[in-house]
Amino acid sequence: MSQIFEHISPADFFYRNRDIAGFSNPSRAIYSAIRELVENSLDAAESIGVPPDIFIRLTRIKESGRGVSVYELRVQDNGTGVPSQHIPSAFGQVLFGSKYRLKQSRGTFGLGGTMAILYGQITTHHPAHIISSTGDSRIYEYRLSIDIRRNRPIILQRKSLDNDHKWRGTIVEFRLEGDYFRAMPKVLEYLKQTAVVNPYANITFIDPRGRLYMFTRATTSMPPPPKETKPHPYGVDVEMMQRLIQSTDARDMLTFMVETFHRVGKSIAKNFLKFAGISPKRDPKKLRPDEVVHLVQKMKTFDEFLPPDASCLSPLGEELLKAGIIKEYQPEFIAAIQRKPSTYSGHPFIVEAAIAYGGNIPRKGDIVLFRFANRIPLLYDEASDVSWKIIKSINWRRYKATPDMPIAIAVHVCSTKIPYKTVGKEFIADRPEVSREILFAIRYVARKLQKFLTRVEYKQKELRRLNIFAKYLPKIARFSTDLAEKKRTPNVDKLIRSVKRIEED
Amino acid sequence: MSQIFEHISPADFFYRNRDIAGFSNPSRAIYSAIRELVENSLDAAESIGVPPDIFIRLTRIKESGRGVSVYELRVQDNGTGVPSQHIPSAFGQVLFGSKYRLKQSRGTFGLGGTMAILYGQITTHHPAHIISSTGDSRIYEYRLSIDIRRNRPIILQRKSLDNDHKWRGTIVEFRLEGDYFRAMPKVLEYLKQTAVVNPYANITFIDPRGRLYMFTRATTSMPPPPKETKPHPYGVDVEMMQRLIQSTDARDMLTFMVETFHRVGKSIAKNFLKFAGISPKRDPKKLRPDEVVHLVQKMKTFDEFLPPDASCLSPLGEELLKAGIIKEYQPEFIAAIQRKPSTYSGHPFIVEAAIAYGGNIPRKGDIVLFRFANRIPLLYDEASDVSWKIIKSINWRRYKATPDMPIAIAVHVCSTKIPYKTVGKEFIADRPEVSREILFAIRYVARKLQKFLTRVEYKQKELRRLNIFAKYLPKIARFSTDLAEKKRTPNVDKLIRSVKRIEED
Amino acid sequence: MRKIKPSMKERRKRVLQALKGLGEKIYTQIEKGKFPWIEMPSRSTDNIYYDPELRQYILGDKKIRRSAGNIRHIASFTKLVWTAFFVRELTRERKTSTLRDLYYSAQAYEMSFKDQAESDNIITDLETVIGHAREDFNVFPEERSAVFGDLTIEYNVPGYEGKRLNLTSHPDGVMIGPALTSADFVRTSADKVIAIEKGGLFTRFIEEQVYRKFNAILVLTAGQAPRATRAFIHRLNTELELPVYIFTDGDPWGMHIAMVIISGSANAAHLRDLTTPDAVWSGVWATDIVNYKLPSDKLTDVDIKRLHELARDPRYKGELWQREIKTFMKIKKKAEQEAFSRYGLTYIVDEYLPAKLEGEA
Amino acid sequence: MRKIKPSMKERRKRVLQALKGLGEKIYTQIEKGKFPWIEMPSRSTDNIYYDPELRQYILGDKKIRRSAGNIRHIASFTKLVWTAFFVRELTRERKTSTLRDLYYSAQAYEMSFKDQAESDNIITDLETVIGHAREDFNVFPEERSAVFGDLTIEYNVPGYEGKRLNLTSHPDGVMIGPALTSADFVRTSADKVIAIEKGGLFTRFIEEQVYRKFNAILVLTAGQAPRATRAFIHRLNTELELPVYIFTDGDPWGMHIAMVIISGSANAAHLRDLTTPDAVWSGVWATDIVNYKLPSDKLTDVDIKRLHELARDPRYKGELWQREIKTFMKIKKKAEQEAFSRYGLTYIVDEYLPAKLEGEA
Repeated sequence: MSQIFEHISPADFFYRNRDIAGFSNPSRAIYSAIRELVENSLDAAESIGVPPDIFIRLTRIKESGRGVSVYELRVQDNGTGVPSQHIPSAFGQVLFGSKYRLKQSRGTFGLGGTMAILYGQITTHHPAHIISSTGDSRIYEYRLSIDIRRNRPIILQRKSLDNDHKWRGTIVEFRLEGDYFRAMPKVLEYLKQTAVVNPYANITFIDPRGRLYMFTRATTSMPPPPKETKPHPYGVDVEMMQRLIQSTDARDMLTFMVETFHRVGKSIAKNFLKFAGISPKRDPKKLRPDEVVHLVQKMKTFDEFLPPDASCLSPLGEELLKAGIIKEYQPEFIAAIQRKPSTYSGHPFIVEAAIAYGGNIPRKGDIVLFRFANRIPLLYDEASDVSWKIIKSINWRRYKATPDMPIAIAVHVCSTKIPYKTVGKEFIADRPEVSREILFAIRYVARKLQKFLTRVEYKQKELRRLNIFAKYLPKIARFSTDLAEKKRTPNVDKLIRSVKRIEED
Repeated sequence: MSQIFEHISPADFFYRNRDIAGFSNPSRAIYSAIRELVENSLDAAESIGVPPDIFIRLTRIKESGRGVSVYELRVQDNGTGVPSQHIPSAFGQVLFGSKYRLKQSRGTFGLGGTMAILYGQITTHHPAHIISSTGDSRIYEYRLSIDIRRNRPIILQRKSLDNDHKWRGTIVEFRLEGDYFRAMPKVLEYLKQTAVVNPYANITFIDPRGRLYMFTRATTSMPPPPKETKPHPYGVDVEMMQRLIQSTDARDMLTFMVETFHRVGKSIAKNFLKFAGISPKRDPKKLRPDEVVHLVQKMKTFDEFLPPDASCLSPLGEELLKAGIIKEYQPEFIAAIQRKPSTYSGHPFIVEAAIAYGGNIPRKGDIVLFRFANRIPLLYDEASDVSWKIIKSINWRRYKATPDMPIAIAVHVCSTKIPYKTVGKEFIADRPEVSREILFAIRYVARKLQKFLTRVEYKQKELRRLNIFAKYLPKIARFSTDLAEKKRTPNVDKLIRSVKRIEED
Repeated sequence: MRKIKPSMKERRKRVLQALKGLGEKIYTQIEKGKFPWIEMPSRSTDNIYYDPELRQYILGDKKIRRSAGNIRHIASFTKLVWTAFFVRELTRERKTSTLRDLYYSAQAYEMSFKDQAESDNIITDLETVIGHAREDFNVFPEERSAVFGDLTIEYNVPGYEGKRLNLTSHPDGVMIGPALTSADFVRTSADKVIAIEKGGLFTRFIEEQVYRKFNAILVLTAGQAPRATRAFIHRLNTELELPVYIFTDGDPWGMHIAMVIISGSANAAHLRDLTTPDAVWSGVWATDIVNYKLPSDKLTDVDIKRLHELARDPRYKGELWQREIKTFMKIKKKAEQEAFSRYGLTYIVDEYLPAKLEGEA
Repeated sequence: MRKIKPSMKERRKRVLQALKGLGEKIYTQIEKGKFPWIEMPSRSTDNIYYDPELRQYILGDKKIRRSAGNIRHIASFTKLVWTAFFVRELTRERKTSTLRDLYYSAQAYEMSFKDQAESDNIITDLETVIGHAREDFNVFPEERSAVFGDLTIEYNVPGYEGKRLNLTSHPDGVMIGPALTSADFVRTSADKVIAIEKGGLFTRFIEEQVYRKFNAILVLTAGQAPRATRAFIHRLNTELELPVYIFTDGDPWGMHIAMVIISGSANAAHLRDLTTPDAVWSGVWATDIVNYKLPSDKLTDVDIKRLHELARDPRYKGELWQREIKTFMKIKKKAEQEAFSRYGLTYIVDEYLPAKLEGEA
């Protein structure tokens, strides 16, 4: 009757429940592994403002039965590099990384890269091979595996090499079991769309058949790199408040408020403390637990905090968003909008949208939608995504658009925290603040499209109009002459001329 | 330019990403908290074969603004109890528990209860209160909170009391912020359906309005408690194999195979080792890493392993499944089936299904579906669930059923590992092995329904048929007499009698 | 036997005069260097009123103006003038045209109508402008109905001028076409008119000599009565002073067939002499379905919706109408004229008709 | 002028005899204590053949048996016997009934038909069993067509026995109903028959005195010719020995209207004397659309599908038919008879008709 109690490590937890992290079957595993590593590489290059150069190679090692093979995946970037002492943990320990701060990054759950390596290990038992340099005089090379029960890296080999050419970047190479041929369409679509929203990146992919896919950068102009930011008062809960109090140097609440929170100046801090009934002079570290709870609740109901600014976000900008679509489709018309920063539960976010018409956009009887979140293309579960729901709710006839027109829409949401509905990061939840912004963005570009379509229509209409008077007036003259039993048909030239003058006004 | 690397604890991870564990908003948080604790309680009672008595009380403490209130949730059970030394970790540490073994239990992700307490802490900063006894002479009482950064319990108070009445069970009481009134319909539906598939349980719920809901047990007969089982060879990966090798006492591979794996006897073990090309005499602990990988791959392709037996599973049984539905709907007709155990990726599972017709089943223009997994009712995302897809794919006319008939179907899947698609445990993925079993189960009960409907129809038809000859034959006689210009109408009684004899055959 | 004054030649002269007047007006406007325009009563629903004195729909005071200076009007304006031109030729030459012929004839003048609906609508415009029904300027639709009974007519069509025909001469019924509607009435011995919705019953009435037994002129409307037939019934009622009885199916649609003969339709609010306000709807009533236990069908949703519309219609104010509408709604049943056949083929003539004509209403 | 031998009374006698024979057969079977049954040629599609000699569809040798001992047959068997009983009354009393009347009349005998489709089908069964068309036992549908021209007929209907009518007496055309179809032909000066699909053109032909100029009897088919009208054309062709020319719209449907007059339909494979194999389709041909540059519409997908069906139909083997089908497919256009109006209302009579009757085909 006695029970056995035990603790498992987070690595063990994800090992046991790998399907919830996107590694549910051999096809999805290939897709997720490539995706997680590519996104880490993009983040690594952008964090130092360098246009990313990413090289991906997937090699088939051997068949392992039932349509599944062992592959070797190599992903190389020119990003910031990982300092030698952090390499083992960064690639051999779940929930270790540089992505837990409040800034925009792609891998918000902080376990993608290690999860891919972990999946490789449990399917092939082959160590991972990591090479990295931060651009200084040394290059470090590790062979690692993961002690899953302890969530610890096991270092099998460590080398240090001269870095004569000042190379900087990271190479990750490991083996995993998977099914590339079923994953292929999604993998290629993923890389293609990633290139669309990261037009400053070079992405090269050699697939197991030896085919080379190159997505060459269209520009070297980079968006400003995302910055880390202080927490916004609306997004703070009791736990976070305690952490902030613990780590502050401030001796009084006024200073604490101003130094700790995003966009809180002295006068706002004073007003708030008055509203909360807490003296500005109190030592934050001496607040009783119930006062901390009270403080947090008051923060959520205080109306005067400024909205977060977006310096911590890195949107694409209208030009980049357009450039990607133009490169892909050469449309007749394109319009884009970047909305002002907004906020949900204290997280700042920015919505960008573009609409394009004509060119190579397919006429598929419905609008073509591209979804992006923090520059990641979202490919699965389109119908559950908030953007799709919004597009469906819009009365497109109002914008002179019909389903058979070649129209494409791209929506990009960037935020310090994207409201994903699942760990698989495949679709965005229907948060009212976010969906309102998306709606406004799409409406805005739809109005631009409407103007374009109206202009085209108007020109055609004018041409048709001019001939109508010239056609009918002589007939009226002729029939009425006959009806009235007159001899001479009256002249209508003057009337026709008068119509033309009206047209030219 | 320098990056900051850090490790976060699993508690911290789930704190930061609580929406993926079912705590995304105040309404859902109430639902998830009740659900996780009730399921723990059911498991705790069943594991010792005791009919569960569960008492739930949700009390509103105060309003905390914007429609949200602070509630106190108390859940009490008569289960196995938690040994004193494990209480702090079991309720104050994420990924600690007794549910990581290979047996059927409700909380497969092993973080639900602590997650509820963690959510309560971050929204109210109030400690949790745990009282438990395993039925011995002492009752232990703890006040706890969680050190989220370290994933550690903080013991605020510990008491030990005499257990004069040999009470056994666990009481969990804590506060959380939530919105009961929006959650209410789902909470009540959840409890109602839980009572349907756990007819041996007493469930009492006092809601914040003070209303008492009692779901009284319909039977005291319990299904056999689920047993722990050894791993099945098909479900083993490299990591697990290494763990098994590490912990075995066996000195040769033959013994290792027989002692370690589910349903592997000597002759199967021998055949397999021959197939894998590994000597039965080899010391398992001396296998090289590549040999371990090879062993695992061979295990997946060997055809002769026996399917897992279901002794580790605890299905409801046809009678219990029926009893629940009869209690709820008093249908005119009911049929149930328990399928034989089957397996996917090495996990044994059993599908049970019932169909009911008439009585109080609503006619809602579509079949009413109840979904259960390991005796948990599944309420969200019905349309994505495999059972719903199967019901939609069936041509019900073949079974004489039409959408307007009052038909209810219940499907119960039990397994050592339910293939959920999300952490929210709300719907079952479309695994071919599982969906085939569900299809066969539903078809079986549908055929039973068909027989019932056919019998009803046949009786009505016979009645109608008998009168037809008696109606028409005299008319034929009369009109033909007139046409033929005869005087006397011929007698048709004999003909009518001859028809009746045919009918009686 | 009675003699009646001929009237049809006079009418043709008036039509020709009106067409010429229209042409003169437009001609003068162009001569003065103006975009020609015409004005006519609006036929939009907000300008249609029920006139309880005339007992038909009429147009109100709202006018619409069609101007050749308006891009949206000029095409239909031109087509209107052309149509006037075309029908004047018809009338002068005493030929007829179907609506379909007219639709095609425009093509010779490089002026196609979009569809026949457009050309039909232009003809209605012309009716409104000159105040004459299209039958007066020899344009007819295809549908034909029939008449049977002791009425002698005198033709006005070319080649038949002065010829006479008695309308009992063909026991299948005499077709109501341009020749008949333009004929003058000479004499009749009948003292009533019975209008019948369906051909089967019309034939039955001829076979059963209803025209003789009841001294009646029988008119087959063949469903909703064509306008020429309504005009013909109007003339039977006014020129011959014969009371008119109408038999239709017992459902909202049959009831409305009777009503259109009696009070006209909103579509013809711009015209006179198409209605017969004193005509009587004699059956099949909803109350007949009850009293005669007729085989019946359930009213459909469409039927019931129609009944609700009729209940609000000003033409249906009268007591009889309201009673029958209510009865329909209550019994939720309808019956066809042929339903009487369940009591034998002659029942309707032997039993039902006499009761109805005696006016149990 | 010519005189013709009357034929209609003889036919009625034969029908009555056949009905009595049917009754006797059933009566005898019941007398012998057997479930009565009857046998008739199957009308299912696999038993319908085109007979190139008769130039119409006929039924093959396959028989079906209807037995009162079969639960699935007994209701329709009873209704068949009742129908025979009912029409014998009709014929004996020289009354007519519409298909609709017959549908209702059954109710008096507690034997409702499901719908009119069922009762129509039972009547076709009876036609098959006794080998006479329903017009011979006085059951008619509602549709009516018309005739005009110099033909004098003598009625056989009660009250008109011996009365005569010349079919030019009403310039709107004379309705083809039970009285006309049961009349005998007395004399005619015409030397041809022209059948016309549409009422507008029929009226035009009367107005333009085509009957006189071309010495023709004009028959208006009003779309697909009703069977009574086809039987009437057959009699004009056989009893009066007049050649028949058919004018229809220029599309697959018009073409088929002509074909059904000429060679009949599969639905009437069980009957004779409904076809006129020597009749000629004179237009509007696809080649006319080209040669006369007629206003035309595009063929729809349904039209084209129909053309493909006709191309495979054994009745369409002839050279003319195949040529026109091919031309339709090539030009992908169709035109209505009224389309000639674009050249003026009289063009069709002045130019087109003479060319066609001279047989440029």
